[in-house]
Amino acid sequence: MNDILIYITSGLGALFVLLAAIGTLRMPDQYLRISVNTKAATLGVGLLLTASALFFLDLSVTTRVIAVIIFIFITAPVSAHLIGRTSYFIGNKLWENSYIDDLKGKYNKSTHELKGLNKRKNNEEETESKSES
Amino acid sequence: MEIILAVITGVLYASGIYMILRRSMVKLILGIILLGNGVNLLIFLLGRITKGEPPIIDSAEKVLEGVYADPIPQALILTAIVISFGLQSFAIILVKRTYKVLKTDDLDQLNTTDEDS
Amino acid sequence: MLAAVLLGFLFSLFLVFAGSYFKGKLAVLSSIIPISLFVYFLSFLPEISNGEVVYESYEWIPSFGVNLSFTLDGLALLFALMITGIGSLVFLYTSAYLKGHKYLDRFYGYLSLFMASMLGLVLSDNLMSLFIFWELTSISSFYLIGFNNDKADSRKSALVALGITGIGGLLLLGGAVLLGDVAGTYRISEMLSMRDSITDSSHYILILLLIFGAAFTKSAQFPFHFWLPGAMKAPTPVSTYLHSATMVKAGVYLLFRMTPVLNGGDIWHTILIVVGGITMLYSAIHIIFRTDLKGILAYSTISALGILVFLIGIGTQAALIAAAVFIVVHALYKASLFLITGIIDHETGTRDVTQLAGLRKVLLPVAIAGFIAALISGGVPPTLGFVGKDLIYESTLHFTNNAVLLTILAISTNVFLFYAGFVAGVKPFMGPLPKKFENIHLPSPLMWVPPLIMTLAGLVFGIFPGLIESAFAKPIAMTQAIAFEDFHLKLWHGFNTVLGLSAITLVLGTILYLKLTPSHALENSIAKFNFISPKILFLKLSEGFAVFSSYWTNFFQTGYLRHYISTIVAFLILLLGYLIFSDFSLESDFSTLAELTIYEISILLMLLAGVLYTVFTKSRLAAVAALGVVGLSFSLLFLFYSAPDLAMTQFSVDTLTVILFVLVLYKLPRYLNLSDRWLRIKHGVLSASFGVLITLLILRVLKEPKNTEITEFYAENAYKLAHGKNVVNVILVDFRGIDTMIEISVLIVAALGVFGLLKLRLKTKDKK
Amino acid sequence: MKTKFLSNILLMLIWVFLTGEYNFNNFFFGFLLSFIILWILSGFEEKNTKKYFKIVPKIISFFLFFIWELTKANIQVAYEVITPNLNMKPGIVGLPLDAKTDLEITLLANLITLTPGTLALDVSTDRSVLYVHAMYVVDKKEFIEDIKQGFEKRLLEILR
Amino acid sequence: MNIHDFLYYIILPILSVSSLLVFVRFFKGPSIIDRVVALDLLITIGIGIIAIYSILSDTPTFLDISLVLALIAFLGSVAFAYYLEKRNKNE
Amino acid sequence: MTNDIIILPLIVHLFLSILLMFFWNKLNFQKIVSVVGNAMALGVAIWVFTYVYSSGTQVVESGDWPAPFGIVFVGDMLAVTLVLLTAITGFAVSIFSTISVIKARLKFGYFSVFHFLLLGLNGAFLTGDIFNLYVWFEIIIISSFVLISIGGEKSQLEGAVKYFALNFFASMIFLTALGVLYGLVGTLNMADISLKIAEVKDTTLVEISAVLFLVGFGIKSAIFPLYFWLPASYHTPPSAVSAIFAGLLTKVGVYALIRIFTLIYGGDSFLTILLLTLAIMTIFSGGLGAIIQNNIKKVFMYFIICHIGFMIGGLALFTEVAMAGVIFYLIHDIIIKTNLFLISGLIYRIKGTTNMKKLGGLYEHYPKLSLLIAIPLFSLIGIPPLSGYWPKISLILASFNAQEYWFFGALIFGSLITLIVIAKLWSEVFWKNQPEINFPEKFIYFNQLRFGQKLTFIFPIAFLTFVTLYIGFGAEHIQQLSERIATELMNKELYIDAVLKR
Amino acid sequence: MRTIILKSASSYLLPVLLLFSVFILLRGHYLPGGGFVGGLVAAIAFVLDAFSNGLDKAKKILKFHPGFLMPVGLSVAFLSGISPLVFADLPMMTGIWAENPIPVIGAIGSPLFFDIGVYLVVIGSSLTIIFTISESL
Ligand code: NA
Ligand code: NA
Repeated sequence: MNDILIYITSGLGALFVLLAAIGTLRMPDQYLRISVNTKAATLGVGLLLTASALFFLDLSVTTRVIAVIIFIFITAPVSAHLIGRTSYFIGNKLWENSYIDDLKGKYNKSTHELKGLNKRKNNEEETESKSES
Repeated sequence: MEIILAVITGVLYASGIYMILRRSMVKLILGIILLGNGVNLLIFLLGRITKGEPPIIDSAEKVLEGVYADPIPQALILTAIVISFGLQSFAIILVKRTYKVLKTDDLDQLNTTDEDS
Repeated sequence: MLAAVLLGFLFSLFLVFAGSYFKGKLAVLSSIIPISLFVYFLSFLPEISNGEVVYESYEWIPSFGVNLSFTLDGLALLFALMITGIGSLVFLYTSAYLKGHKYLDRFYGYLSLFMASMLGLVLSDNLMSLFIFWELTSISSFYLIGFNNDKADSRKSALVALGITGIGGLLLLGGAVLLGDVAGTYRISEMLSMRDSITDSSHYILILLLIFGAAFTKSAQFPFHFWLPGAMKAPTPVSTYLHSATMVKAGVYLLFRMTPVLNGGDIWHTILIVVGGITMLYSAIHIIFRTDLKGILAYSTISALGILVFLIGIGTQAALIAAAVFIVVHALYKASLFLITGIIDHETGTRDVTQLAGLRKVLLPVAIAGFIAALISGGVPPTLGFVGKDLIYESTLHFTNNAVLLTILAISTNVFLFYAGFVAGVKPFMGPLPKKFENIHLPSPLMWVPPLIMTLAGLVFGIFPGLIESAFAKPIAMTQAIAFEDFHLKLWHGFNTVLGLSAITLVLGTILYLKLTPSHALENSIAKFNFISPKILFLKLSEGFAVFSSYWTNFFQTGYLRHYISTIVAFLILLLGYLIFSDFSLESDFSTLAELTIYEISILLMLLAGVLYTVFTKSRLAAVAALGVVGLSFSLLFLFYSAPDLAMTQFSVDTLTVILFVLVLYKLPRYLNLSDRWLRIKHGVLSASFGVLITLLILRVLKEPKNTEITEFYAENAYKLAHGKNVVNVILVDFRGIDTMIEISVLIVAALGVFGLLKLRLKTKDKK
Repeated sequence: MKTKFLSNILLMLIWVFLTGEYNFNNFFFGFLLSFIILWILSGFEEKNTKKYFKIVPKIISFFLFFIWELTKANIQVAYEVITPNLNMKPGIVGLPLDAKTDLEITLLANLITLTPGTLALDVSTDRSVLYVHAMYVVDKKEFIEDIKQGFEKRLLEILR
Repeated sequence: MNIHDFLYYIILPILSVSSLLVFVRFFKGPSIIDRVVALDLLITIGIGIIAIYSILSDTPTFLDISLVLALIAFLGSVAFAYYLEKRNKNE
Repeated sequence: MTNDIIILPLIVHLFLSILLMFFWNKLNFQKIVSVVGNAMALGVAIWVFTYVYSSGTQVVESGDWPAPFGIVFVGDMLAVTLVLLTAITGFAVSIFSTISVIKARLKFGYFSVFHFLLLGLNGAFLTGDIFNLYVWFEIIIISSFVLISIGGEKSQLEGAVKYFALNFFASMIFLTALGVLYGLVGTLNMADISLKIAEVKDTTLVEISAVLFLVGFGIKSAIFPLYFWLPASYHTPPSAVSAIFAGLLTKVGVYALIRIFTLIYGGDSFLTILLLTLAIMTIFSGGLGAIIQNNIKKVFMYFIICHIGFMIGGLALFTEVAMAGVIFYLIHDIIIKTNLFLISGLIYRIKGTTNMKKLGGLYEHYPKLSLLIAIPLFSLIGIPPLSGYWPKISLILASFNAQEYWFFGALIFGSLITLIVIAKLWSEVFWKNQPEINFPEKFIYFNQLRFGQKLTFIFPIAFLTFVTLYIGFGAEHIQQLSERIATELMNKELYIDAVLKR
Repeated sequence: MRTIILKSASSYLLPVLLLFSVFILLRGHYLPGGGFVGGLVAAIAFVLDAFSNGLDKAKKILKFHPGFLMPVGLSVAFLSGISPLVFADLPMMTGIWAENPIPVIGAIGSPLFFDIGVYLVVIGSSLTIIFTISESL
């Protein structure tokens, strides 16, 4: 029973990781890549860790695995958020097929203050594209 | 395996030195870091490598028995890593400060001290 | 004798601290020292002339065999009396010559220092202590030549003199060490019995060359002679004392001393005769092209020194005694002439012999002294000079080889010396007195009495040569470890060849003096040949050397870090390559090595790619990120190979480094591609070769079996004795805890450094 | 609530020490046991602490809900990644927030990010809007409503 | 096929291939954001590899390293974001 | 317990570093503590020295782990002599620092780092473990990095960057050598290495490790062709710092070379040729460099290089006589080079420059001071019977005995260059009249200082001069000591037996 | 950085990370970990806080300059190193051990205090470096 669980969790975990990898390679813009990366990889690694917890079936291992999983689940989205918003700052454009951009023109370029939805839209020219050297 | 690692160590040495030979101070530091890694790998490798047998005594045992990795090179590398860390951080700041004072990242501009005066 | 030697040192030390308080009485105070020493040494005369040797030894540095051993034998006594005797007169003379000089205390300090060193030199029985005093004479000479240190000329002459005598000193050191080693002692008196074993040793030639080098430089032999005319920049008392009477004879003294030890036959004779011969004639000829009195005297001094070396080279009993007598002769007349020149210079303000005439009318006692000095110098009977010259011809005539040639050489030289003595001692006083000199008055007796005393002594010794004979000739011959054949110094030997030669010399000398007038035209005519003179060659050589130094230094010290590193790397490649390929074998047994798995390959690929990316990317930030990849790969690698602690540490440190980098990076400029392609290729080849060598080195080491004694001890005892199960940690905090303690200190210092670097801002004005 | 939780843990530890069996089951049992004990005892205490006992089941249900969402969305993304065509309708949507405190906003944002297909990019400085990047924004209103009714509501229930 | 073989011959290769794929993204960029994301993902995959490797080598202690990895990878991303934001602000 | 006193110098300096860090901003307190602490360290060093002198080599096994399993400290005569010399120079330099280093710099942990540096030096001399030696080297270089760069302006930073890069590189080579050595013998205790290296079959590998050590240490001790960093950096920091660098930093490299070449690689013919060649080239390059310099600090720096060659050459000859010469020279050199840089600091304070072309008239205006300075200068030249002279006897003798005439030539060459250049320096700086130049205005000149401050400048120089005079006139003692050390070094069994308690 | 998400996440992570760092420190003698890594983790926790809440706040949490930890930590290590010399007449760095081991940490002895010293020094120096840089930006 336990063995089967290990097969499943590890197999699924590896698949999700692979998915994240392919996604990172295939997705057309930074935001989509971040998106794919965070989810699939986090889930995948969570599963892989679970597999090891199942394998050892030991309290100390299990607690550590849980700790790692919780930690990853807390930090991964935070860093995704940071990177995503930074990507927007430095002017990485959305994929050409993108549908909507509510964020456009909302950032004050010098203070990095972000406006809410109800405020007047202006300074659109501020989001010109730039890329790292 | 060791052969490949030996090659990689060589590559690390070569890259490190190559970068140290560049004129940019940032590259100099990158080179220093790479070279440091190369040296660590060399020590690790020459201490002989063992797969999957860390030098940690099982909770039930009192001595380390059977096959186990040599802990000494590990301890040495650990010390070396920490020291390199200290040196590297200092170097990074030194470069920053030098850039601020000299307004250049070009090592070739740093040759007034060797002029006869 | 130790006290006698130390006295001068102590006095000069005393002057350093108290000199300024005794300004007025300095002269008296100073002169007491040489005078009392002269008396002291004079008191030994009876003993020494009886063939006794006074010996005194104090242990100093027995580990080196260096002791303060002094012997007073005939040779030493001759020199000691000369040093203290002429010293006394020079000290007195100085008191008038430099009266009221601001730095009179310094001058006496240097002079006493020199006197003491010179005494030490001639009294030492220990070759090492002889060397020590030898060097001290060079140093005091340096200070005396450069006494007028505000003049660039003086400084330069002092430097040249020190340079030449410095070379000699070092050669002497080498020779002394080697001789001491061969003989097993530094005691000269002990070496005397070992002549055969020394001359037979394989180092004999080397010893000889080193000792000769020392003697030739110190005694201004060709081609090292040129420092001596330069040394005439010193005040006249210095020229008198050091550069004619005493110091320059140190080389001669050394040869004298070494004759019984090192005279091993042809080499000895040949070198000394050739060098001495060239020197004596070469500088003798130079005399006629000089107009400066001091210059004339300088060249005649060199020539005289050449004669001495020449005589020692002949090395027969007659020659040696001739040399001993000639030393006395030369000291007496040359010192006198220098002092006379000093008086003339002091009173008239010029030393140009073409300007000087008729001074007898105002400086009569000086003129008398000058005349006698000229007679001694010219070897005119009944002066001691005549006795000396006779002895010289006696030795050349009886030498086994080339007797005729040598005799002709001696005669020619003596003719020029005759000329020199008369030009310096007689010419300024003859003829009508020019108007400008009419107001001249005879200076203080302190100045004109000393030369008079010396010349009169030369006269007296000439009339009673037995004085010299009993006092010195025999004892000196004894120091030469040769059986003293019955030999008498006489003024009159009867009509023989030697007398004829003397007569020829006098006639030719008189003709030369009468026919040849010193002139600037003559002086300028020889200036054309300056470019081949040893002095110019030496200066050219040292200039060339400076250029070469500059070239060599700048070749390595370019200021470019990459040059320094690439030189070091190239050097390493050379050595490692040589060693690795000296016995290189491709065949290797790697069956014991670990197998390779897929995940390792992927990690290694990642590592490799990360490294290469770091190197080749054009973006700094990407390079830093790639460094993160490298760190990750490393940490996984460490993990696979059983080093979890390392994996953790490597990764955290790498990340922290990346953070630091990132924090600093945007304050730095973007990457520039500064090197050109050729340089990149060059560096690439260099670093790649080094990498290849490292790889080969690793593979080769891995073939060797490894000793695991220590590792096993840790495995066995980490828990039992050190209560830890993570052996790596146990090593870090217990087995090798000191490492860790210092390692954290390194971190602390680094942090302090970072703190200081970024927080400490010096304003340029209060810098330092 | 915090003190309650701590008491719970403390009790669990005491149980474990008493039993001397340091394994997972024992800890779990200890936790459960002390939880029940505290629940029973809480009847005599003030009202505020009662919340703790209501929340625990809610957390569990929320957790399960989240896992479900996660899996669902992952499959969607997986499909997207594996299939050759890219049929996405991505965009950045401003999501008006009911969540107010830092913790609420952060948790919500993180949950949104963890759910495949959506990525919380930033919160407006006045905390009124959460900007979300989404892979499938077919209908903006529906998208906003989904999140507000799903994650935000459930989350706020637990936190408030 | 036992668990060991399964992990060894199937799971680890998948993870290895995944990391190489991600590395391709790292290479390609084009934006620094892509590199940071790729690095982050590489570390995450590393955590997965460690989990599996700890099973294979029967050494649960290796899992601790994954915690350090997770912690620090996070900080790395934060630092990069910090840098990029600051740089962008200053320009 | 009693033999533990040999690590007292380490404890004293570590304690002082920590203490000074706690009193970060208390400048006067720092000065007093550092000077008093260094006086204490001097006392301790004398104690340790006399103890070892009378009781023989002492071994401390840290952690009570028997050698070769733990780190041992070995106080043999060489080590404790160097510890004593470190204490002497440290004492002098700390006094000099209180007056010559500007306040701002002192406020940023100068003294603390200074004591870390001394700690490192003492540790390097005392340790019997090769990796531990590396660690001590690192504390030395990081301290020197900090001292050389803090508060630095243009030239100082330029020097610091190069100094850093080359020293880091040297450390890496050192580590590489260590790795190779460990891979061959599996031990780090130097005595143990000495025994086990004999069992290594592939002697080429042993030679390679020796070459790596040679280059690693050679960079630090500034031998040809590895010395480039030295002229580029040593003259840039404050004189007090240069002084300690000049006196001790290069010498610690020499010490390491002496230690490993006597204990581990003794007498290998390839290495002998290599070392000798390098020594000759070092003397040559250092001498040529010294000739063309106009800045007295630079002149002294090239002399450091030149005279390192003397010692390396003596080491290469590898006889007891030569070794005694090397040790004597080392003792002389540490004191003299430290003093020379203090002197250059004093000259800088007097005139505001160290450029010979701008200097002059010192003898005229400071005759007694000039004569005081003349003593170390003459000792440097090796004017007998001052300190630099005596070791040359042994070196020359050894070169003759080994029939290495090239080395003899180099010795003569080096000595001659030293003589000429110092004479030139004397002539330019002391004899020549002060040329008319624009002196910096906002500068506190020596004659503006209070008497006590002047004394603080002069005392360390006089103190070191006194030591130099002792070395010269008490050469018998120094030579006996050197011979004893040479005997200990050439009979490595003595060391090994003491460490491994065989 | 102006982001609520990071700010609140880090304020929750900080105590957890510190706890974790102590955990890593204490278990070092038995399992991978120890003073150095532990100290780095703690330092990283504060750096994270500095990133998200600003340097001033991170400094306020510490109450004193992190540099102060350096002499303190070194003192701890130093004292644990020389205490055997001073108190037990044993060579420097000799381990002095309590009779009975306790859970998680294992045997209590001077090496543990030594490791704690390392831990403090690492925190102190890493934070000094990073804070100084941040201030000078
Ligand atoms: Na550890
Ligand atoms: Na211990």
